Amino acid sequence: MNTLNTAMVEKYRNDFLKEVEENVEEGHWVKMCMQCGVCSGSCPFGPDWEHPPQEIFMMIRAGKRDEVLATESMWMCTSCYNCIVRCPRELPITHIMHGLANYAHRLGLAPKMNPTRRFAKIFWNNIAKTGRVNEMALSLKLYFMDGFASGVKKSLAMAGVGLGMLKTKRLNPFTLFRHKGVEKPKQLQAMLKKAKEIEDRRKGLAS
Amino acid sequence: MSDTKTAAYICKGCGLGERLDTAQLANLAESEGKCAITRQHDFLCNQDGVGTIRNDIDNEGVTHVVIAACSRRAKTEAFNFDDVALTRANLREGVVWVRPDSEEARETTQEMADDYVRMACAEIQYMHQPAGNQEAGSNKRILVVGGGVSGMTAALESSKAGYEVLVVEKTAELGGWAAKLHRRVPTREPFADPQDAGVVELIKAINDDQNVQVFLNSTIVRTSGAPGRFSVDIGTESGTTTTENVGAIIQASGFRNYDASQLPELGFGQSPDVVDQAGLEELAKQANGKPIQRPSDGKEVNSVVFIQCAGQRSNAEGHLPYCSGHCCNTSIKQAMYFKDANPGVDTVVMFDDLRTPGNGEDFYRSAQRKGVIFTKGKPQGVNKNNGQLEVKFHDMILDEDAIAKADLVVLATGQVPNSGADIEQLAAASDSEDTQNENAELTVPVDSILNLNYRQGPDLPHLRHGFSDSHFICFPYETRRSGIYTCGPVRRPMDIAQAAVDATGAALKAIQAVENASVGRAAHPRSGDLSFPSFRKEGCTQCKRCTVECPFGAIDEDEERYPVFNESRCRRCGTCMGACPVRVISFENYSVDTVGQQVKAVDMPDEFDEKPRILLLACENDAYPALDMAAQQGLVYSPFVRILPVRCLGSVNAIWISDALNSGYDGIMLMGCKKGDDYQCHFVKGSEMAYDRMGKIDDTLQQLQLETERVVTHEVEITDIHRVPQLINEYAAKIDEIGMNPFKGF
Amino acid sequence: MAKKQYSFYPGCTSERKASAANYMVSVNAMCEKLNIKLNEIPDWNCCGASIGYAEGGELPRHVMNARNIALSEQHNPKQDIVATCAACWLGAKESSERLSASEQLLADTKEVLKEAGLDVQLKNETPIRHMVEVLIEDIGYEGIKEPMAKPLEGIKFAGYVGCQTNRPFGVDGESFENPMYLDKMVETVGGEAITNYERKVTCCGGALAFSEPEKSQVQIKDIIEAAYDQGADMIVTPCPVCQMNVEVYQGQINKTYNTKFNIPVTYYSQLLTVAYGGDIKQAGLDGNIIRAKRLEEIASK
Amino acid sequence: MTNTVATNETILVVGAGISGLTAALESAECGKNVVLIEKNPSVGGRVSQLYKYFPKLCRPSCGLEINLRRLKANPRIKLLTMAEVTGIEGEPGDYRVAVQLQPRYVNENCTACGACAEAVTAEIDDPYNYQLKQIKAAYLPHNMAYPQRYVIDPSILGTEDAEKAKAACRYGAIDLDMQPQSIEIQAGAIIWATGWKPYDAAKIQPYGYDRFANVITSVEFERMMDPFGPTGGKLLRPSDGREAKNVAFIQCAGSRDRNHLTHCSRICCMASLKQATYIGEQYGDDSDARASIYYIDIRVIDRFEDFYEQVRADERVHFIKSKVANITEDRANGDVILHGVDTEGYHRYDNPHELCVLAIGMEPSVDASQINGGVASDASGFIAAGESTGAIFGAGCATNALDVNRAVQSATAASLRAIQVVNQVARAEA
Repeated sequence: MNTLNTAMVEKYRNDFLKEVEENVEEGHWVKMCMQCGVCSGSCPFGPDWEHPPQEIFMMIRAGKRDEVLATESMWMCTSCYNCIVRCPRELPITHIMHGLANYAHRLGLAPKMNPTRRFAKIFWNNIAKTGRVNEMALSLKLYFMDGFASGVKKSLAMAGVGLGMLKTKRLNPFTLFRHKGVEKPKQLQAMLKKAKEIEDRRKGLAS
Repeated sequence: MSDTKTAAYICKGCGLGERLDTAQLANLAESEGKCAITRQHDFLCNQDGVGTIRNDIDNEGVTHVVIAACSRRAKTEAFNFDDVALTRANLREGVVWVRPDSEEARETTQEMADDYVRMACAEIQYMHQPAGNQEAGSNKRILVVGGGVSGMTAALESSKAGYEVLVVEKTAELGGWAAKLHRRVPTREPFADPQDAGVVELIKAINDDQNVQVFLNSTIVRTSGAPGRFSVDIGTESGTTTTENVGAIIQASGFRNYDASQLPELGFGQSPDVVDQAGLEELAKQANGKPIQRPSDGKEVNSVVFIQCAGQRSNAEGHLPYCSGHCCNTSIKQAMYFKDANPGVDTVVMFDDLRTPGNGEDFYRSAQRKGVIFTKGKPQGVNKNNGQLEVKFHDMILDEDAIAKADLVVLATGQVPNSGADIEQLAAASDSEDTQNENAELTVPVDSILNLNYRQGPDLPHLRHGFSDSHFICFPYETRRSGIYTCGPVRRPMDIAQAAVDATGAALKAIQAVENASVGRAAHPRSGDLSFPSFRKEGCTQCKRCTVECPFGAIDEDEERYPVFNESRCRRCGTCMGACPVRVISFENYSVDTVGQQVKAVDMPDEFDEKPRILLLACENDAYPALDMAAQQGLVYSPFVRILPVRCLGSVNAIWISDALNSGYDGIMLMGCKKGDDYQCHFVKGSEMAYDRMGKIDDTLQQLQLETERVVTHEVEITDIHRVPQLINEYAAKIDEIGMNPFKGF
Repeated sequence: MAKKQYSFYPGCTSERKASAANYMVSVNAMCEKLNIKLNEIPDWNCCGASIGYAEGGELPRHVMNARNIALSEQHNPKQDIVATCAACWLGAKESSERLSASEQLLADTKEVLKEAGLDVQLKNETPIRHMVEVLIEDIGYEGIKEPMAKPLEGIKFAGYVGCQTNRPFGVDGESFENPMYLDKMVETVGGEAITNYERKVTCCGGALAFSEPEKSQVQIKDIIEAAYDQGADMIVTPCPVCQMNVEVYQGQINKTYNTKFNIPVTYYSQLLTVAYGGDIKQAGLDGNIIRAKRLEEIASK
Repeated sequence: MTNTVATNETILVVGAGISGLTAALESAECGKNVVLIEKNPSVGGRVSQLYKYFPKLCRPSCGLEINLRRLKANPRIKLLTMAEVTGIEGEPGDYRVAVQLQPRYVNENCTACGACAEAVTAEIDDPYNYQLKQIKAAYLPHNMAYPQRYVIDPSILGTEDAEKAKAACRYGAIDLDMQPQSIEIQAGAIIWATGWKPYDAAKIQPYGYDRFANVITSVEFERMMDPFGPTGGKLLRPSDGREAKNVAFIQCAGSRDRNHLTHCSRICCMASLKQATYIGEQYGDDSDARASIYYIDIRVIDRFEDFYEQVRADERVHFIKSKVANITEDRANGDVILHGVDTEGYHRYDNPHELCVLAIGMEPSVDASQINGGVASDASGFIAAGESTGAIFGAGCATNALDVNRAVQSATAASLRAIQVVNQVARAEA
């Protein structure tokens, strides 16, 4: 991964804006920002952003590669789309944030312990396995991702929730053992693998 | 003057009939007012009423008409008789609408009406139909000074309207700054890319135009005369001079670039790779679409930083305090020179506020699409560091100091107007000099543009920061030198597009000036006024007040220091009349007498009647309309005031004041427009001069042992609808307090 | 009259014994009354949800959705694709837009689909729509009112629209900041809508309710508080994620902020089903952790 | 009115706001015959609704008075009010323009004595005050209204109010049987000066103009300062009539925005700086009075910079570089809370204000692409600058978002272009 990262540094000679434009989903929009800040003010988790979107765009132009890719900020995006609908320059900010997060994650620069990063990983692997979400497995994985002890603590804390879901038949313990997914999960997995390969090739991310 | 016949018409409509004894008014007009005909009418402004007046003029030989009805501002369509001398006694807005309809008020209200009829009759006796200006010049050629985009546009647009034009350009070719541009900022959709400057086409059009005659390498050596009859000496480098006669002048002398060598801190002069926008245009022209090379070593430029507001928007010594308006769009355009040739070039525009009004916003977006980076930053200095330029700046968004490396740095410096000599300074200088010194006001500085031989100086007065702009928002072409109009960047900083519009507008005004001059009509704001100042040479004491105080420099002096009136330069404000201590200046329809006799015509009760009389001289443009609108609102004010509209407080002659005091008025109010830097007086200094003239009157008052409060001056705005009656009432109370004028009855 | 046919994309949460199972139950009952026939897309897969991006990246996400669209084009030709889950709707609609906009992406996607012997046309013959759009645009408020047997009189609803049913696409061209359709629906079936409900479009935290529970619960708290302040008996929403987040964490929030929250969070489809005379089971009211008593009363009348 | 004499040497000016008035007067004062038509009952347009002009803070009605005097004194101008163009035929030098005249129900006999207004009881929303005030259904549009003639609002036709008005008039000025009229005007050239209208603030949803009483537009704020306006010249906020001392101004409300108007409306920065001085004017040194201006860029070009300097020097005025994200309402006291981020160094704010003024953008009041006869129209519906079709010339804000000074320049230029055409006609006919 780090080799991939250094490769990128090499390739773009610190022209971070160019790197973002070519490798990040919707990255070519970054240059269109006029620094009005409407996105930064519109985010529900705003106060938790170390660097709000508009500032991140400025940092990208200023070549602050490490700071941008290492920040937890993008991981605060709840995909509420407020920024997108309010942006006077029509930047697809939500997607750019997703793109940056994915890129940082891909280069191994994203904050290791960020819970959303880890949940996202678990989630994707969960759906990639059978093609459909296995909520039981998902929640357990989530609680135990920091190891057994804290897992037990969390699941106890969540017990009320889980119980409620079970009682109302909205959570099914048995899916742990046999979860109904798509008919040919292998085939789907192959598709996703191929998709990833193509994407990496296109973005020069093949490592 | 042919024998006059005066008729008075008293309207009984709008409650006048019920509230007033109109028969008595008619008698007054006949007995005191010496009117040959007096008629009362129930509804004077209707067809029948107007018909009656028309008939008397056509068949009864009436030459002078008094209409005693509503305000002179009302019913103008009906009472529109331009073949007679006409005045209006304001019985509606001036009397019944501002007085309560009550028994106790009846007497004083009637007295008001009586006096207004007396005043109107007195005025009309001294009024004449203006005959128009005999010395009207009929030359309709237009002189354009300056051969840049503004000048060429003004010339072509005038020519298209069928007028002959002379263009005087001091350099060897037409085109001005625009000719030095590689491309210009786009003027039409999609406002995405630089477009051709179009100067070549303009020059061709000029050369192909039979109506346009061009003088290159030429300047104006001397300008004399007036609208319709200017005489201009055009001097060439070779020293030859030709004299041309023109009717109006358009000054399009443009701007020069701010001297960037005053910005060493931004690296100008320190490195050849720091240029101003003009310098960049040169480089771009050389490159002509190919990659631009930097001056120092001819290396292709791979990174460029544009520094906006360089030496502008700053009060630092030697900087320009204003914003030159075009520079943001210009830097955007120039950044595109680089991006269009090679998208790989790093282009950073460093700005404080990015100012791209109107469709400039599209141009801004287009630049971003092309990858131009915009950084809100405050530049701190430009240095060379082992072969590379470094721009130190504070990033306003990331709030940190930073450095931008660049092969080339472009400074967006400002426009400095070529507006000639600052005549206020000259005047100040000549005043400080020995006043005997004949040459004091004759010395003409080298950089004068027009070299007017006007008494008040060789160029147009500057407004602010050296620009010769108009002072008025609603009247951008209201100039202080009749028949001379500025356009383009000499007026205020502007881009090519605005300059072209401005030049077209100036051409219209020039055409209008020659058309008006040829029939002796006044220009804005008293458009169409045919009167003009006449003066009795015998009696003149050569005091020069009129020549100094004329806001439009209309009056020169002959060798014996007698005033020489240039009627077509005159704007008919009457400031000269107000200034004249010996009262030798007057207009046919507005004179020391037309006003003075009104002042005297008012019936003066003796001091035991406890009916004081207050004279109110009100500016006709702001104070008088405010009084009308107060009446419209039914606001009430003292019945002891007598209101007399004047063209401008500047026209108020001290004699009216002393006559009023002598004839027993207890108080005198003057209401004029705002004075000072943001003056609102359309005759520039009218109310200001009234103020210091009245200041001088204080001494007179003290000599007469009268309280100084007997004469007060107020700045009034047209919107002071509540305030104006209030001022009157407060003053009436004041007079009550200080008591009657002791001179009553003498 | 003939049933309206739609190609139906239920989504993971709507499956039996999944978090929005009761939503599905009520949707079925509702559609029955409204003469809507939902033809499930055979062998559909997850949309990747909004959280899928981090690990999944771009193309794989589009492939997931493209597969569903391809299956729909194949098995339910010329039928609008209808989703009941905001994320499913958004994911599918976004992918189809992006793919139609980029030849590159489309080509790559087609190449991948070949693996499963599938192909996607995206000829705009099968627009991707939310169930709410079907109700408002195809059925219309009048039509929604028609089957009504029991008006939901006397119940005050805080219409909580949330994010993804609303932004970026919006429903029926309504405002992103103050959409009214949910309130209109409530009023159509005789309920009382709090039309100026302050937190109508406040974000509940979405997927981050799992990863950032504290932060999300601040949002959820505001949403519930406003509902109480403005006098709501219950909250109604069109989104399974909103429903779950706002309902299930009330206990925890009460612990953290010692509040006494206990407000039911229902689906529009549950309201309609009850109004149409459905019983508690048909309306999936037994699936609500915080039981919607007032609604159940009407249902069991 | 049908006796309107016009020839192909006549110039038709459409719209009698500051631009139309200027174009008409400048042309007439060059000796041309002009027909000036205005859709409202009186001339003056939007400037007559302004309290003050920037940067001098002088009174628009002062210049209006001068122009009215020029108009009254000039026999070459034929003014038609309550008139709108319905069709244009012909070519440069020879246009035939169909004009629809709406009935005023008051004829030229009117002396503006006001008896009819006293007689009627019905009231209507006052268009001059942007519907913020109620006036009698028989009314003089405003203090400076010219023609100085009353108007009967059609809404009272057939009611006894109308009869009362008629009975009250002693000069036979009220004619309730007036009918709409179509006339044709011949003209050699046309100057189109229909001006601008404020962008529909309700469309800017995050700011809740349609939901929060104390969010108003800049044009409405301007009316508040007028002693004869809806609040008698006091800054009273709509929700509770309390004095607003803590006022926010939001720049680019509808402008520079791909969701609304893509262009920059040019005047709004100066307008808000001007309106910020109103706070000082109203409350003097009152310490808790303040104005907060939320901006992206302060766009005050050329010598307007002086004014910016002057306003910045006032410690009552605060500048925040931020496009406000959204507004919520404090239901307890009606204050509006502005949410956003000051981008100069990332400072998050949730600022309560007593009143919020949207510096609303400018759009053309007539979409140029809809002008029959055809003119080059740009994407915003302005008449494309410089590019005239035939002899129809745009003037003022019909061509772009302009301040008064530039609108008048543009109108003066348009006047010359029109004169060029009619002079050609004259030469041809001579």
